[in-house]
Amino acid sequence: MKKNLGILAVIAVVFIVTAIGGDGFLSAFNLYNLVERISLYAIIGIGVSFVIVTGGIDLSIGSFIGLCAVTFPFLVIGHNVSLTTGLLLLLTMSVCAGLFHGLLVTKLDLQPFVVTLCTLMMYRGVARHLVSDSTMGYSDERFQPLSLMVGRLSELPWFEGQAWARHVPVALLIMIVIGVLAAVFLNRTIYGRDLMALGRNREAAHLSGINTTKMIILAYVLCSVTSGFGALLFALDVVSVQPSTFGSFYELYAIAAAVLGGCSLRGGEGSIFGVILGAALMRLLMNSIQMLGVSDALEEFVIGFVILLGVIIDVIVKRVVAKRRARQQATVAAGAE
Amino acid sequence: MKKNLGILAVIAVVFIVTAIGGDGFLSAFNLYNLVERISLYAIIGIGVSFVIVTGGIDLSIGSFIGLCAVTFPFLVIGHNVSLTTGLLLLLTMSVCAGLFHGLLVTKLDLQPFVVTLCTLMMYRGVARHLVSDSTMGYSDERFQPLSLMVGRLSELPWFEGQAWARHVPVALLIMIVIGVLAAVFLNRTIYGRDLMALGRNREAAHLSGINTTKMIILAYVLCSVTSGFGALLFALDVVSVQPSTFGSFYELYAIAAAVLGGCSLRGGEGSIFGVILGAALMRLLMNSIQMLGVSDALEEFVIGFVILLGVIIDVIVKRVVAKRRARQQATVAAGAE
Amino acid sequence: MSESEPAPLLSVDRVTKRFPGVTALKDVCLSLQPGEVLALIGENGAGKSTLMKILAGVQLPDEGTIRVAGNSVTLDSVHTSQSQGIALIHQELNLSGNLDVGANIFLGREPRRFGLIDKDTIRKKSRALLKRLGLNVDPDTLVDHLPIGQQQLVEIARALSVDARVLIMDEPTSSLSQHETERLMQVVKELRCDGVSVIYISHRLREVMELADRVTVFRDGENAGELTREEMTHDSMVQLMVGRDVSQFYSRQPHPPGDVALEVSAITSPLDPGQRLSFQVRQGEIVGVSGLVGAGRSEMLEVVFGVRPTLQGHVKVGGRQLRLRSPVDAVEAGLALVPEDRKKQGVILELAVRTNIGLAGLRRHRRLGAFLNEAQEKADSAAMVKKLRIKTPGDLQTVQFLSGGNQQKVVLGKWLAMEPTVLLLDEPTRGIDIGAKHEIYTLMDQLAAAGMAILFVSSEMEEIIGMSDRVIVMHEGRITGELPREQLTEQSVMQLATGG
Amino acid sequence: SDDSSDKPSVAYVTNGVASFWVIAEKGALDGAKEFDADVKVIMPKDVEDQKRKCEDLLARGTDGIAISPIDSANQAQLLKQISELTTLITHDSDAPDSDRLCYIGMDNYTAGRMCGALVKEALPEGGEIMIFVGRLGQENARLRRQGVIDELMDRSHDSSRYDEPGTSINEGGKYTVLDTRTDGFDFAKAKAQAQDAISKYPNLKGMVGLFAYNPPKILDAVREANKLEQIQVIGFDEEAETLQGIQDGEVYGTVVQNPYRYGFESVRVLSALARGDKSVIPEDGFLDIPARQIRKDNVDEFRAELDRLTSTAPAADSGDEEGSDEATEADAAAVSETDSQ
Ligand SMILES: Nc1ncnc2c1ncn2[C@@H]1O[C@H](COP(=O)(O)OP(=O)(O)OP(=O)(O)O)[C@@H](O)[C@H]1O
Ligand SMILES: Nc1ncnc2c1ncn2[C@@H]1O[C@H](COP(=O)(O)OP(=O)(O)OP(=O)(O)O)[C@@H](O)[C@H]1O
Ligand SMILES: [Mg+2]
Ligand SMILES: [Mg+2]
Repeated sequence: MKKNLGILAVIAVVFIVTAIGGDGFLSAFNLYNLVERISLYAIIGIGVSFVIVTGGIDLSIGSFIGLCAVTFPFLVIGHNVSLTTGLLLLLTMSVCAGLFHGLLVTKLDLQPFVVTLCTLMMYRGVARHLVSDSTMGYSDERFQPLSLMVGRLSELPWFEGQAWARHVPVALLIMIVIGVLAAVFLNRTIYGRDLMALGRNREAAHLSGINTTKMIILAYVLCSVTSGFGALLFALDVVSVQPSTFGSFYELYAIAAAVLGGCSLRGGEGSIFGVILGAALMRLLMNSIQMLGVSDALEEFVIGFVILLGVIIDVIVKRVVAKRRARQQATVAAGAE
Repeated sequence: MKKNLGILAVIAVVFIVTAIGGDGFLSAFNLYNLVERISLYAIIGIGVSFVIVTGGIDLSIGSFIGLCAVTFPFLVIGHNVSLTTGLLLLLTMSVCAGLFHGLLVTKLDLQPFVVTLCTLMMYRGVARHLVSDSTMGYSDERFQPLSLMVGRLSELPWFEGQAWARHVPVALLIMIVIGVLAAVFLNRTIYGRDLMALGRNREAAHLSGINTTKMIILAYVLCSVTSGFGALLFALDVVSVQPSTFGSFYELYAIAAAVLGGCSLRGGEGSIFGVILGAALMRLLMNSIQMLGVSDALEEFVIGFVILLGVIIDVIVKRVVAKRRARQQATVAAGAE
Repeated sequence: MSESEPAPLLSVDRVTKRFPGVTALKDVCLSLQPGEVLALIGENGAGKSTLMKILAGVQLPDEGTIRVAGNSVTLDSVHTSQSQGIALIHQELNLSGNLDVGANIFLGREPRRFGLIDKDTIRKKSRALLKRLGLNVDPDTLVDHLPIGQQQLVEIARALSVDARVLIMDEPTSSLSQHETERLMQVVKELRCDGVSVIYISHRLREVMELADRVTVFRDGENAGELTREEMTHDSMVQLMVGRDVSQFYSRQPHPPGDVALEVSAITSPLDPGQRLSFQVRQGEIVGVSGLVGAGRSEMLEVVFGVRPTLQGHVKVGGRQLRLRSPVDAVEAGLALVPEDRKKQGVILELAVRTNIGLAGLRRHRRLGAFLNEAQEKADSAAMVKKLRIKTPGDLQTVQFLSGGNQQKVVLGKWLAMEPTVLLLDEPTRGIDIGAKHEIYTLMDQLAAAGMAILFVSSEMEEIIGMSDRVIVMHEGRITGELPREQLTEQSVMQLATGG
Repeated sequence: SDDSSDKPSVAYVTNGVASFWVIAEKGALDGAKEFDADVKVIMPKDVEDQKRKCEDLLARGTDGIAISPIDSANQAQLLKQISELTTLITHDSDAPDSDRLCYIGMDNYTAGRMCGALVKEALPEGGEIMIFVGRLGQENARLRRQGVIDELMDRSHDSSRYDEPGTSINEGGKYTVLDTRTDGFDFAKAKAQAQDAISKYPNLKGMVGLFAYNPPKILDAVREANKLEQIQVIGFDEEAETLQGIQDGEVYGTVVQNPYRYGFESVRVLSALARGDKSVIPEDGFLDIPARQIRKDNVDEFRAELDRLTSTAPAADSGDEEGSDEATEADAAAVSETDSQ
C-alpha cells in the first residue's frame, strides 16, 4: 500500500483530468469496459509477477496467449473436442510450457530472457502453422457457457437480477479471486517466502535448504497457466483471433504493469496489489487518450511517458521518505548521547 | 573464437544443409543479399552489446531505428535541410537518447529494462506523430550519395571496376570497420575494461575508483549512436519506411544476436566476433527457410527453435570443457606431490 | 598528541558518522605516524570499517576533519583518496570474477601503451606482486576460479600495487590460514621498513601483538583507549575492547562422545578424484578440520552438505543413508552448514535480520502444510539476536547494514534456530570479535554437550587446538592425518597440513 | 515438388498476414491445380520482409511473381529488380510506374467510395461518423479511407487527396467524419477503440471498419452498448461475423473484394505468361475484379458462393485436402464463368 503511493497519485490525477476533460468517461458503459480491461490485463500481470519475483522474466506470454487462443477453437470447433477436454488440454499445454521454461532456466541455467525470447518466436510460429494463418472465432454457441466469464455479473445465477450486478463485469470477480490467492501465496506461504528469498540470492537460498530449482520451475508454471487462462478470457472477449498477431506485446503490458506495481526485475520484490494498480494505470491511460481525443499516433508516446513518469516519481518519493527517516533517526541517535 | 564453437557448428550445419537442399542458395545474387543483411543486423547487434556488457539492456533500439528512419527524410525532404545538417541532427538525436537512458539508469538507478521499455513506446509515438503516420521514402535522388552505403563495393571510387568488388556489399566493409573498432574498444582500452568490470560487479568497480556512472552512460550513448546509424542503413536499403512498424522487433534480433554470440545479460561478458556470428546465424536461417521453401508460418518457429538449440549446445559444450579442465587440474594437483 | 612526536602523516579529528538507526562513529580521533604500523581493534560494529571507508573516500563523514601530512582534506571519492596515497583492502572481497587476476590487480589504474592496455606489463608486475605474497597462480587465471582464500591474497596484491603512503588492511587475514598469514606479516614488516604506514584491523590479537607499534581501540563507535607496544597484552586489549576480561578463553570441556552422528565413507575428493575421504563425527564431539588455503576443506564440507556432487562414496546421518543430491536433503536430515563466504552464500543482504534467521526453519515450523509461522519466526530471531549479541537497531533491519561480524552471527543464528543434529562450520569465527568468539566457543561447547555433532573448518590454529576434541588435517584434497586432542600441537598440525 | 521443368513455378506475394489472404491463397492453390503450375504463396510481415522474401524468391528462381506492393511509390527498385529477373504482375494494390505486365484487382479508392455510398444509404439524414482501420501507413487503407470521406463530402473523384486524421471533417454537408482510429492489428485494441468511441460520442450515427476484422469488433461494441438502433455499422471484406451481422440486420452492409479471384487469376495469368501466351494480358493492363456492395438482399447468395470457395479452409480441418479438391476446382471454374459474363 504505502509503497504504491507514487502510482496511486498518478492514477488519481489521470482519472480526474479525464473525468473533467473527456465526455462520456464516467458513463456506466465506459466504466464497465474500463474495469473489464483492467481485470484482464491485471490477470496476466499477476501471472508474470511470479516469475519476476524469482529475478526471471517471461517474454513469451504474448505469443503463448496467441497460441492458446488459437488452439482452443482449433480443438473444440475443428476437431469436435468437448469443452472440458479442450480446457484440460489447454491446462496441460500451459503446464508443459511452464515446465519447459523452468527446466531450461534451472537445469541448464539458461538466461530467462533468452529462453522466453526463443519460445516467443516458437509459439507464434506454431500458432500460425496450426491453423495456417486463418482467423479463429469464438462466436460459436459451443463457447456460450465460457462466455459468461466475460459477461456481466448479473448473468450469473447468484447475482440474478441485482441491479448493481448489471454494471459489474464477471472478469473483475475472477481477477479479485486470482489476486487474493496470489497475494496469500506470495506473502503468507513458505513457497512465496522461498521465491522472495531465492529472487534475491539464489545461492544463499539454496544453501539454506530451499529447493530453488523446484520453486523456480513452479513460478514459470504458475505464470504460463495464468497466461493460458488469460488467453481464454481475452479470446472470449475479443471473439475473433488472428494467429499472426493475437496477443503480441501483451508480455510487455504485463511486465510493465508488474514493474509499475513495484516488482523489481532484479528479483525478490513484488506486490500483487501493486501489479493490479499498474495494469489499472495503463488501461486507464489508453481509455483517457481515446476519451480526450488524443491522436492515436501520440497514444504510445503518452503511455510510455506516463509509465516512466510513474516510475520516476516512485523512486523520488522513496528517496525522500528514506532521507526523512534517516534524518529523524540520526537526530534521535544524536540525542541519545 | 573458442567460446563460439557451438554456434559456429550450428552455422556450418545450416549452411551445408541449405547449400545441398536449396536451389539458388549459393548463387552470387543470394550470397550478396545474405552478406548485406548479416552486416546490417550485426551492426545493431554490436551496438546493443555495449549496453549488455554493463549488465543493462536496450529495448528501445527498434522504435528508435523507426524514429531516426522517419526523422531523416522528414528533415531532408520535408524541411529541405541539407544532408550534412540532417546527419548532424540525427547524431545529436542519438546522443541525446543515449544520455537520457544512461542518466535515468545511473542517476535515478532505474532498471534499464523499464526505462527502455518506456522509451520504446515513446519513440514509436513520436515517429508516428511527426509525420502523422504517412510512409516516408528514401527514393529521392537527394539520398543518392548516402545510398552508396547500401550499394556494391565496386561503386566506390577506390574499388572502381574490380570484378570481385561487384559481389561485395559496402555494408560488409562498414560492418567490419565498426566491428574492429568495437572489439579494440572493448578488449584493449581501459574503457572497455571498466565496462567489463562494472558489468560483473558494479560496487567493486566503483571501489576501484572507476567512474561507473560515466562509463554506463557512455555505453548507452554508443548503443544509441550505433542504432541511429543502423537506422540510416536499414532505411536506405528498404527505401520505404512505415512509422508505425519500421524497426519493430529489431531490438530482439539485436539482443538475440548478442546473446547467441556469448554476451551474458547478467553483464561482464561479451565478444564482438560472437555478436557478428550471432547475427549471421539468424539471417542465414531466415534465408535458408526461404531457400528450402519452408512455409512462412513455420519461419518464426524454426528461428526460435534453432537459436534455443544454439544456446543449449553452447552451454553443454562449455560444461564439457569445464569438466575436462577441472579433471586435468585435479590430476595435476595430484601429480604435484 | 604531544609535541615530542613528529607531525602525524594522517590524523583523524573528532569524526562522526551516522546511519539510519545507528551512530557508527562518535567524535573518534586517530593519528598515524610515517612508517608506523597502527593496529585498530574493537568489537563487531565498533566502527572500524566505517572509519576506513571514510579514509578511502567511499563514505563521507557527517562531522570532523581529516588531515594528511598536516593539511586537511575532503576525501570525496576513491580517486582523491588514492591520489593522497591512501589504499584500502576492504573487509569484504571486491573483485570482478569475470576478469583475470592481473586485470583485477590493476583495475582502474591500468598501465597503457599507445592508449591501449599494456597487458605484458600488467602480467609482469602482477606476477611479482603475487610472488611477494607467496601465491603462485598465473595472472591470467579468472578470479572466479580461485578459492576465497586466494581471492583475498589478490585483494592484498591490488592494494600493494598502488605504492601507497598509507595502506589500510581491514581484516586481511580473516580467510587466510597460518601459512599465508605469516607470509603477510612478513610483507607488512617489509613495508614498514620502506616507510609505508599501515593501519591494520584484525580480531586476531596474536597478529596484532606481533605487528603493531601502537594499538587504538574502538568501542561502540568511540575511542576506548590506546596502547603502546609496551602496554600491549592480550588481556589489556580485551579489557579495552569488551570492557570485561575474558580469561579462560577456550571453554572446551570434552565429554565422552555418544554414537556416530555423521559418517562419511569413501567419498571421492572434489579436488583429487584419485583420493577417497572417510571419517566419522560422534554426538557431542567437536572435530576440527585444518589445512592450508586450497586444501579442499570447504569442498569437503560442500560434498557432505550435498552442494557438490560426489562421484562415489556415501554419507550417513544418525545411521540413515543420505542422498547427496542437494542441500535440501541435507537440511531435512538435520545437517547445517555455515558457509565460508557469508556475503554470497550465507546471508541474503537485502532481507531483514528476522527473515534471514527464519529462513532455514521455514519448513520445520510451517502451519497447515504451507503457511508461514510468523510468531515462531519472530520468537526465533529475537532469541538469536539476544543469544549471539547481534548488534542491530532491531531484527527488522536489513542485513546489508550490519557490520561484517554481525552478519556472520546472523548466519549462525539461522542454523541454530532450526536445531540441527550435525553442524558443519566453515571458518565460523571469520571476522568475529573476541567477545563474540568467546560466546560462539561457549555455544559450541554447550551444543556439543547437548549432543550435537560439530565439524568445523578453521584456518586459525589457536581455535583449532583450543576447541577440537579431534582434528582432521587435509593437504591438497587428501586427509593426511587425524590427531586426538592430547596430540594437538601447532607443529603436529602444520606437519600434516604441509603434506605430512 | 518443383522438379518437373515443364511445370511453371510462380509466386504469389501478399502485403501481410490476414484471413483475407488465406482466401486468396486458396484461390492461388486452386489456380495452380487448374493451370498445372506450382505456386508458392508468401505472406511477408512488413515492407522489409517483403523485400527480403522477394529477393530470396528471385535467388531461388521463379517463372513469375504476383505481388501486392506495400508501398509501391518507394519500392520502385525492388519492382524493377523483379521485372528484370522474371515476369512481374501486381494484385490487390497496383504499381503503375513499374514494368508490371498487368494489375489484377480493384481500385481501393473506388471501393472506398462504394463504402461511403453504403454509409449514405444507411444514414440518409446524415450524422456523425467514425472510421476504424488497422494502420494508415498502408496504401490501401489510406485510399479506402479517403474514398469514404470524399464520397461523404461529395467531393470529386481524386485519389491523391489526403485528410490528416485527428481533426473532424465537415464541409457543410449532412455528414461529419469525427476521426479515424488505428489499432495496429491488435484485435483487443480495435474493440476497445470502438467501445471508447461509443462512450465518447453519445450521438454517433455510423461506424465504418476498413479492415476485415474491424466490422466484427465494432459490431460487438455496439451490441454491448445496446445501440444497434442508433448506430449503423458499415464495413469492408467478408468476415463471417460481418456477413452474419448483415443477415441479422445488425450490420448495414459491407464492400467485398474477391481475394479468391485475386489468387486464382494471378496464377492463371502468370502460368500463361510462363508458357509464352501473352494473350491473357488485357490491353489496358488492368484485369478488373470489381468490388461488390453486400447488403441484406444479396448476402445469402454471396455467402453461399463464399462457402463453396472456402469449403476446405484449412482451419475447418487440415485433415482431408484431397477429397474436396475436384469440388473446388469445379467451383473455381463456375465462379470465373459467372463473373466473366
Ligand atoms: N551503510 C550502513 N547503513 C547503516 N548502518 C551501517 C552501515 N554501515 C555500517 N553500519 C553500522 O555501523 C556500525 C559500525 O559498522 P562497521 O562495519 O564499521 O563495524 P566494524 O567495526 O567494521 O565491525 P566488524 O569488526 O564486524 O567489521 C555497525 O553497527 C553497522 O551496523
Ligand atoms: N570455483 C573454483 N574453480 C576452480 N577451482 C576451485 C574453485 N574453488 C576452489 N577451487 C580449488 O579448490 C581448492 C580448494 O579450495 P578452497 O580454498 O575453498 O579449499 P579450502 O581448504 O576450503 O581453503 P580455505 O582455507 O579457503 O577454505 C583450491 O586449490 C582451488 O584451486
Ligand atoms: Mg569491519
Ligand atoms: Mg574454504
